[in-house]
Amino acid sequence: MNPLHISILLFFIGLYGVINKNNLIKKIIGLTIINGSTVLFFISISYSEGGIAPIFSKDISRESVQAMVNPVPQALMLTAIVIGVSVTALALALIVKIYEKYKTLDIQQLLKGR
Amino acid sequence: MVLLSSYGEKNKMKSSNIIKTIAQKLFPFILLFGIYLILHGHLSPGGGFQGGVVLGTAVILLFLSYGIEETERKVKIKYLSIIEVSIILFFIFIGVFGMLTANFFLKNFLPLGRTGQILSGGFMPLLNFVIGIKVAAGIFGIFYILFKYRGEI
Amino acid sequence: MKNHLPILIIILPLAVGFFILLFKKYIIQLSLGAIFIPLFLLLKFSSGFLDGNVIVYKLGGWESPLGIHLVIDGLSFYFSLLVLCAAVFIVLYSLYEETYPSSYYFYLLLSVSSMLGIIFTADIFNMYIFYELLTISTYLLIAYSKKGKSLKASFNYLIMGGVGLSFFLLGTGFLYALFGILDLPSISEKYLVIFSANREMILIAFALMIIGIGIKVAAFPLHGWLPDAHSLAPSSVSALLSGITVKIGIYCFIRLIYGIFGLEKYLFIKTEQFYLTLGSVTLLFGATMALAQIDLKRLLAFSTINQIGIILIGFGIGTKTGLTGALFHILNHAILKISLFFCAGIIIKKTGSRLLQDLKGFSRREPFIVLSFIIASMGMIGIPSVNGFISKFIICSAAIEAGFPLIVVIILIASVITAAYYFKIIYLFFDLSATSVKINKSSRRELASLRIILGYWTIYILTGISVLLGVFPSLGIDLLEPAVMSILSNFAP
Amino acid sequence: MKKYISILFLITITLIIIFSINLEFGKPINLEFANHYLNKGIEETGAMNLVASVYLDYRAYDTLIETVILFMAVYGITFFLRREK
Repeated sequence: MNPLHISILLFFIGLYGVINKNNLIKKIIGLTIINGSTVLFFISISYSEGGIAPIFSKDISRESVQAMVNPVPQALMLTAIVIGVSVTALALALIVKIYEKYKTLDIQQLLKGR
Repeated sequence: MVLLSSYGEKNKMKSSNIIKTIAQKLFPFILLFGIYLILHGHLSPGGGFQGGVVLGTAVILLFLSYGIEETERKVKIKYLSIIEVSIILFFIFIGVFGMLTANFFLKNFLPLGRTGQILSGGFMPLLNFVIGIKVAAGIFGIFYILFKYRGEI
Repeated sequence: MKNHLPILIIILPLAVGFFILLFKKYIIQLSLGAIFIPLFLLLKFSSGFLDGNVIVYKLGGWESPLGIHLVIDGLSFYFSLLVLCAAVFIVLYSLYEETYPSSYYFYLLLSVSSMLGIIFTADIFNMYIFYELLTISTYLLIAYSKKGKSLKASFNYLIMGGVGLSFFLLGTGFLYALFGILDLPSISEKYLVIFSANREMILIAFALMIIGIGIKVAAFPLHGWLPDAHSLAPSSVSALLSGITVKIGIYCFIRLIYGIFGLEKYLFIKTEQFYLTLGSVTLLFGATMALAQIDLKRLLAFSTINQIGIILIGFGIGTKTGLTGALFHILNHAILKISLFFCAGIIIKKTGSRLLQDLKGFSRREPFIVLSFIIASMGMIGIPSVNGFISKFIICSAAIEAGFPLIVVIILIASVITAAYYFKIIYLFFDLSATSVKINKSSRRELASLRIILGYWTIYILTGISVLLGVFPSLGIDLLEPAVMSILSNFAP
Repeated sequence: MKKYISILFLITITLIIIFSINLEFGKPINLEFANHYLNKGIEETGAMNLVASVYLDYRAYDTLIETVILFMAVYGITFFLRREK
């Protein structure tokens, strides 16, 4: 097991939550887990053994560039995290609105009360 | 949900003087830290997004300790959406300006400067600033709206 | 001007969207302008694209795999033209439908802009981000009325769409881990070398991305969100979603299959069968489900699933004829479905009900709308002289050429079912036995006459175009010739 | 019943994917362009933080769309929850 495997595992744990949980908020938690797992996946594919953060400073000379990890996945994940936050926030707003209308968060009852 | 419902009944926030004082004293420092993160985004770990989140949480802290009415008086919330829209238009304008001066959309049109100084990296500090303001406004906006219009639960 | 064409087309609707949100004045004029100016620019340079020229735009001036590139080739030209033309009709119809505030036009412009972004981009991650923007603006448009049902439909779509895009992102991660780049043309250059070493990984990346986009195009087992989302939105939004947004998923399908994964025949032969099966099942399922509906817009939404199946079959055949048929069917389905949803919008507004049984005797009240509806449904069924027939015919002949006679049988069966459910509606239109035609009391008299004319004439024009394309199909087929060429050359520059 | 089927299904897919990952953790492959960012990043963009140089210069277009998405979320929440009087 390494982080690559764990991120795949987390992805499907989140998917399990989305599919099988009846509570809308738990579904959103599942979606958040899925999003987190993709972030973990991207970060772990860029990791190299003994790698350091791709940021130069006074202590880090230009020669140590060989030890640095790939900066691209990290930059991509900054974007993906913001998107995850946006989707989660929007989903929660929708849940508040749905709860106002139907007074329930249970998906079975929501499906019944068409 | 239980917590929020008890909130709704009283419809007024109460917090002790300790929390209020500490929040008030901490507020400028958190703000400073956020601004530091934004301004040094191209030199050190951090950047517009991270700094923006810190700025947003600083306002949220004030909000939590002082309650909704007082913060609304301090922070002009009706300008929030105007700030957000105009900052995105400014971002697009930066891109178009790069297109006009340097012939490519979102191309750096400022000199790169000496690496390691604040004013280096071309338009990166500018973009960091834009993103920082945007994210701070966004994070606070999400919190504020979800809190204020949380619905009768 | 020509150099900056791709970014101008994307950024104009985006910037104008924010502009109308800020100033809230001249909303309609500005949003029409934001769609017309890109359309005009695109048409001005259209002769170049029809000759097979390709524009590559380097954002920020970075060279090939370092930065993000925008590409307009034959395929993206065809799709962007489709999106912009459809958007013009949808904005004009929205004027009739209701006096929408600025937020509606903001969402509409942003969804148009993000569709154009997906179409032009040559970078997978950028595609993902634009897809996310498109989905978010779609959630907001679906739930625009804030009624309980549409909120539920929007939430359902949010969950499905979020999961689908996460699958897509994970697939992108696999590709990035293998290739170290995100640029589609660069990936296709390195593809054959890497494929031989990492067969399983590529297969998994392919599967993840196909599941992700499959949710977006509502292919059979993943269609659950579509009927609710497309039927509970306002009619103009339904037209947008069914007419063009679903096709964007198909566009991504084409880009990924013919740009990357189809380069190795080992994978492609297997997926060919896969597509045909998927398309046939989607086709039959959509048709049978539509037969059982009692709600007009829900029926039209299932009809979309039905037609998506035909388009997938066309791509599954994969020959030049098959691709031509599929691309032409995308255009035809967009025209027909948009006009059907507009008709449905007018019908619902006049009768105040969405149920089929309340349509009785509607032909007496709005004969021309009923005529347009009949022509459009003839196109959906595939009766000659309307454009839908031509593309179905091309796909069928391609299937026979490529040796899949069973597919023709399936398409014919589905067409018979399609005919059954559309004739059910048409029969109800002419069922004059109903003594009192149900009339919506709040039928809007206060509407300015110009807007009524706009609403009706968009439908008449769309019907006219569909008949025109049915009589002179070469008008449309000439347009998609470069698109087919660029697909068959695997988007090689 | 449906629950167990889905669990079985998800476990199967997870195992298939996990066993077919043949990436070695800690040894990324195909780094030629990553090395370009690392080696040339400072000269080309002038930033010490190379993540920022990718985020804000090489791929600034992504960042633009990302801010638009964040705005859409905020505006959407306001749109849903605000009560019109």
